[in-house]
Amino acid sequence: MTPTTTWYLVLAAILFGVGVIGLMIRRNPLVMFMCIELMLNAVNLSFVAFARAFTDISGQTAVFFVMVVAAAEVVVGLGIIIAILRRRPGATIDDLAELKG
Amino acid sequence: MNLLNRIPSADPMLDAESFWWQPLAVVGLKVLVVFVIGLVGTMFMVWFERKIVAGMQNRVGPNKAGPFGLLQTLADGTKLFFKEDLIPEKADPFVFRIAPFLAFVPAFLVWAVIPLGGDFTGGRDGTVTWFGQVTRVQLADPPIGVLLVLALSSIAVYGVMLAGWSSGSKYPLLGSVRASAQMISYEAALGLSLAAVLMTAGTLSTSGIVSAQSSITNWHLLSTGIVPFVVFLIAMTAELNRPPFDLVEAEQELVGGFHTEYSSIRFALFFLAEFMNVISMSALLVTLFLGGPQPLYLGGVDIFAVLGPFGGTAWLLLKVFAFLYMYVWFRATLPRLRYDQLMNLGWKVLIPISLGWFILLAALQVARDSDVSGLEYALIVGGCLVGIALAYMLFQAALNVARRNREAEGAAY
Amino acid sequence: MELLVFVLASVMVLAGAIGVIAYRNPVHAALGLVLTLFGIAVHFVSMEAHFLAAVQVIVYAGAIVVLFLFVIMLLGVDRAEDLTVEPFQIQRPLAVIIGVAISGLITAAVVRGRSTLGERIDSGVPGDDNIRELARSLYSDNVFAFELTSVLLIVAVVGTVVLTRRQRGGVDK
Amino acid sequence: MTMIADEGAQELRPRSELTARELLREVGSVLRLSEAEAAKLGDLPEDPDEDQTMIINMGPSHPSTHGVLRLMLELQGETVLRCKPIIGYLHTGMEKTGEQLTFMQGGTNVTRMDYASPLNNELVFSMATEKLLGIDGDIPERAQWMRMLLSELNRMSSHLLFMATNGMDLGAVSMMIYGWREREEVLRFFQKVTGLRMNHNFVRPGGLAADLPPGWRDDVLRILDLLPERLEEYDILMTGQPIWRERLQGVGVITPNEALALGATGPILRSTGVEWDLRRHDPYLRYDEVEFDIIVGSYGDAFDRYAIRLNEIRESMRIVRQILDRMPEGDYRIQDKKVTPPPRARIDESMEALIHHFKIFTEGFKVPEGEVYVAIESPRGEIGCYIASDGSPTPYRMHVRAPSFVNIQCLPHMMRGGLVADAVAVISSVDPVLGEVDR
Amino acid sequence: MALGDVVNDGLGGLSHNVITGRLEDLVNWSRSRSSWPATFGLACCAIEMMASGAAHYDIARFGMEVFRASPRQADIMIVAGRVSQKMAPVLRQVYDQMMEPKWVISMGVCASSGGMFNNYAIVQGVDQIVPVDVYAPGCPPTPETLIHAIETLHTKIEQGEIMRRRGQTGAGASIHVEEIPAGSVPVLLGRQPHD
Amino acid sequence: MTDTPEAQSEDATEEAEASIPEPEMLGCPMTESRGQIVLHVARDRYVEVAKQLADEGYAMCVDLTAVDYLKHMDRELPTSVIGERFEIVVNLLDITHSRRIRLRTQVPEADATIATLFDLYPGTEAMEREVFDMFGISFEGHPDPSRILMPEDWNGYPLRKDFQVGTIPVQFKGAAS
Repeated sequence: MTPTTTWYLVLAAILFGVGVIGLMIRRNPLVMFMCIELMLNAVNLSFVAFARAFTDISGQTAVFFVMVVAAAEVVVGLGIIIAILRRRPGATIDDLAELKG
Repeated sequence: MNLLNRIPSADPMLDAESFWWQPLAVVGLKVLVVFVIGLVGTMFMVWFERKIVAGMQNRVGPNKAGPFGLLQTLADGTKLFFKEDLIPEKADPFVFRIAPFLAFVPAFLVWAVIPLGGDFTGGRDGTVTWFGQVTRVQLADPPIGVLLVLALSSIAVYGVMLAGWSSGSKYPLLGSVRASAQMISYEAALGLSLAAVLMTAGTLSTSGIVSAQSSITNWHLLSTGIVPFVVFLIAMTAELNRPPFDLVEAEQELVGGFHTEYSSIRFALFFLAEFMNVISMSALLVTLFLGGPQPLYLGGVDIFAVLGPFGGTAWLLLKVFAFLYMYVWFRATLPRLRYDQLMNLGWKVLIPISLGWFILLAALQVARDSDVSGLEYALIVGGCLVGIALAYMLFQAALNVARRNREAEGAAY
Repeated sequence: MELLVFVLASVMVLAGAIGVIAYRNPVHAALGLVLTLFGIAVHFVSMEAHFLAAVQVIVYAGAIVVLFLFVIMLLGVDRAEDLTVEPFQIQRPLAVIIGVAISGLITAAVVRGRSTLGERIDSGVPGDDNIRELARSLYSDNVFAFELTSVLLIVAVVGTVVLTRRQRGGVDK
Repeated sequence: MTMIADEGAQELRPRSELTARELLREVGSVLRLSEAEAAKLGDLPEDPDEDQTMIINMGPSHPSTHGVLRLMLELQGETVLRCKPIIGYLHTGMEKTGEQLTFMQGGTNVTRMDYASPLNNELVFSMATEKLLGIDGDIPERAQWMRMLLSELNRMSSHLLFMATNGMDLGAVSMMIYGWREREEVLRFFQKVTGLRMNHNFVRPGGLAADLPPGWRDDVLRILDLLPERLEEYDILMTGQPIWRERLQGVGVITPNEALALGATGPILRSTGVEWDLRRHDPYLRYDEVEFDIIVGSYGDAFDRYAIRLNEIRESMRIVRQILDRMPEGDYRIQDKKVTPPPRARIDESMEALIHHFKIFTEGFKVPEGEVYVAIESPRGEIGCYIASDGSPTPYRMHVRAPSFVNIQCLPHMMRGGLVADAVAVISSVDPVLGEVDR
Repeated sequence: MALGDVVNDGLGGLSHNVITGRLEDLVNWSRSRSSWPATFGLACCAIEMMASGAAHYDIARFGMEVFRASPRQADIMIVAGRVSQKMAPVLRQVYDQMMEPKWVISMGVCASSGGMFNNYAIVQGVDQIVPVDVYAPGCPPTPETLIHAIETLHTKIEQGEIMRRRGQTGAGASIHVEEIPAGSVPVLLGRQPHD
Repeated sequence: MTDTPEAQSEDATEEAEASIPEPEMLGCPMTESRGQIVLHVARDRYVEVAKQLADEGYAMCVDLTAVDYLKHMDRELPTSVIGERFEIVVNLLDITHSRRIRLRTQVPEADATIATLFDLYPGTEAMEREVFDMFGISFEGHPDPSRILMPEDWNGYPLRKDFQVGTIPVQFKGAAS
């Protein structure tokens, strides 16, 4: 019995769900960021699975772009978190509401 | 799909359709050889360093443990193995325990993709025949060999970082923050100079890179124009935390750096990993720039030809040895850089230089591919140089402005 | 063999993911994330996407998570979060319900539509060819997007520098 | 004291009018924090606020603190804001012990203070005693020149020790071994002359303990021939080394005014451009009869201090060569029965000589009432000895003005704004000897 | 060889056979060949201690040039110099931070007995604070003396038993030092000052 | 010290010479000890005299220490100076003219305090702390009046003459760091 594309997609779905749950129950902004990474990875996994299923390299290209965007997003996000935590140590995600200005 | 079909998947040379035990024997032999070479090499390296440094300092060096002190490392290791182990009260026990392994394992794995020998004479592609199997003298030859090394070196940061953090004390934390900043910063320069090699060689596989360096003029040392080699060498030294970049362990400043709280066998693992890294990264450097097991014809003669199939290995060892000696030399002579100087060197010197050089090489490559005339070629080169010079001046101007702003803002500290 | 790899890697992925959301200490959570990323990289390898596997490790494990850890250490926010306190009583069960529902929906959709996907097509492009093909796709079809990402990265870097800059003359790093 | 309530000018006074205390408070580089308060602050900052700083302890058993100096550093990131040197971990009670020992025995005590240049310590103690006895003008010529010879060789060995430790602190490990290697040559000569490598108790009130051994001239010449090429090696290894210069230039800067106000002497004061060397400006022994240059820096940074010490070795060698040429014949100690024990040969013959010898070494000699302060130039700066005598054979009060003790106060001012790595370079460039700091 | 012995004493309960005997020899050999000293220089003796690491004497021959700044990785503490009352707790702390097995060399008379400084400030013998294995005489001991002390210690290590803790062999780290509450009036023993 | 007959006769000669005015400098009696100039400064004029000397060019305070004259309360001093138990001894140096001067100030046991010189010579900080540590003389206005050489919780002042030199058992109180 060999794993088929379906298997990978189901795994990706579960991973995505875990990410969603984490995003909602955790209050530490850093950990929430990690949960977003989990979700992105789930998507990546499904992209690669599709790419193989359809023998089309564009799936992998998309993954490449997702990674680059993830890197940029993390850099900016961590910058914001540093800026906030410096002023308000121990801030939780609720304190980020001040971003609304 | 059977087991055998997948084992050699990293090594496409192995044909799984033949007798089942032969590929297995080849793989097993390779693993064994790589493991033994790694450990013995490290043991030898520790002894070598202490002996050479002693020689440079008019001392004798270890000479009581075994003949010429050769067993010194063995004594150190055995002693550390039988020493009391301790996990500090403030430490994070789980992370504290796994950190040494995170440092040690990647150091070992790099060996898997280094071509350790083989027959590259006369433009051959380095394959040998063992047990009736045509294979390379290399544990695995994945198509992304060089990227694998990069990935491993980026994982090696974890060992250092987590060791410092999990010790739960100040000096190790300072050491690990330094270490991670340093390793991340120099990874960029490392990658950029590596990219120059990859572009020239046109492949990511380590054996492909070696095959591309069939004669000394093709050695990437020359064909990429020395600069990437120098950058790679410096960045690698920084990446290895070797003097003059050993700020992480700067005994005079941070006591022991990230491994201050470690004792016994865990400390031994860090110690081993450091030296193992020195050897494996030297081997990588040789593979990338100096032709790996490619022989060097001195007056048309391959002096290791007498060794037959082991000639390539002998060449590799000789070249690696030269770099090991150089590292010991660094340690014996150079003072340590300061933290900000280290960062300046990485960000403001090495990265711009390697980036500029990479662009220049890329332009040349394009010119060569599109088959331009001599004049156009010269124009392209000139244009690139002018562009790079302009960019450099702009960069320097920006740095000056930044410095002036900083001073104006208050040079209180 | 492939089954074994799949199962092991999936266990890594899921264990890591659960670790991320369950560990109270952010450093441990980050380590869980690393585990997940490695599992995904293994999946990529088994799907012949070697280049992406390497990039996954280099970019995600080698840069992004290191950045996370770096921030955690630098700011000293590695104190464990108290997971028992929850201001909105409803949020937790709701989260689980939503998460499970999303997973379930997607799974159902996938399973229902598996006929369109067909069974495993074993003609993935192996080795160097994979990288070449990816490069061709990146630099020809998607060259515009590729250039855009470089702009995005520069904007991100500049933005971060501006965000984290200390007002008074800070430490020169 | 009455103060007239005068409102005075309300505007800020220019900096030049501020008193030294106000200046220092404004600059504020010394950390005024007791250890108890520091302990209360705890390890890591609770709130990583923007202005949060971290207090970190360096020492007392830290590899780069030259023994047991302890520094309490206030760090922001890795930048040192303020610091407080904490000393006393080697407090030996030598000044108290010195009150129990006779003037004859005193040398054994003071020689252990600055263990890098023990002969200078003995010299200053002997000179103070001689001044109290009133025999400072009668010391034989040969004794004076011999003292100069030993003092200069000791300066060389001390500076070589500095080269070694400075190299070690900055990570140049070989330099450390080289420094010791050359120092060993000088120590070998000392061992031949005094019988000991360190803590000689050779310079005694009234002269020296013994004459120079036969063949001493060749031994000294051997050192003088060996050293110049080794010093050039140092130049290659360190002075001309870009990393070395980067690490030291502009680090630990101190201005002449600060140095004077803080009482710093020796290479630290000279590095700021102030030409002050007791050998030249307040000559003792026969320093007014030899030619040598005073090495002066101009930036007051760690590199200047390094360069000054390196070149002082060369100047000392120049002095030693002149001493070799001019060493007179004669007695190596004053022939004053009160102070000088009889020669060994006479003890066997004469009962009186035996009693005399016994009395000098058990009871000691009586020193007239009075108090005196004598200072000489040790490798670290002005070492002074203040002795108050009450006419008994032991000093009533013996105090040593230790150059390192005073110099160490410069540390906070030099370190301010530098990185932790600079702090190490700064400690090293001050070259404190903790035995002397804590006494 | 009863199983109970092994349970109670670990390997020490075994009567030595070829394997354990050889193992013990190997471990003792390695310990004596690779005893890393902790950097604990205090006074004059520290200078001589460092000199013995330099070119003329070179204790690197015994594999001892690895001066560890972190006590966790050190095997030998060379107490080089006088220990003051203020330093005593620090010294003890460093000793406590060292991992078993550990040895102490008391270098010089000041560390061994207070030496010529028989006064209020100096601990009269470091053996009041930590157990000492070898005393090196001299003020300061020359590097030759220190090397002799080190070799004496090496002989001692080679003859030692590996599985027995020092507490059982009597040279123990379990030495109990009585703590005097802070702020108590110092008890004056010693001689009276001259009149 | 003055028990001997010679000392008594010295006293007598001093009385005889009392008619000759004693040498003075800045209003303080000046004596010479083995060729070195010594100023005997009254405690309330201590800082003032030091300030005047600093203005005269004595830019550096090389040394500051104290002596406990417990056993010699009747030592030889200028007539206008009354000997007290403690004496602060300050050595000043003028590097432009290469000259030195020594100040001696009497400090009574009952009120062992004196003003600090820190405002004039910041370099006296450590020296004054040492004197405080060893003699128990406190300096008014010193920025950090704490023990410097002995442990912070030490009892007694070691360099006082009534402090025995003898050894004491190890005061082991657990590490401070």
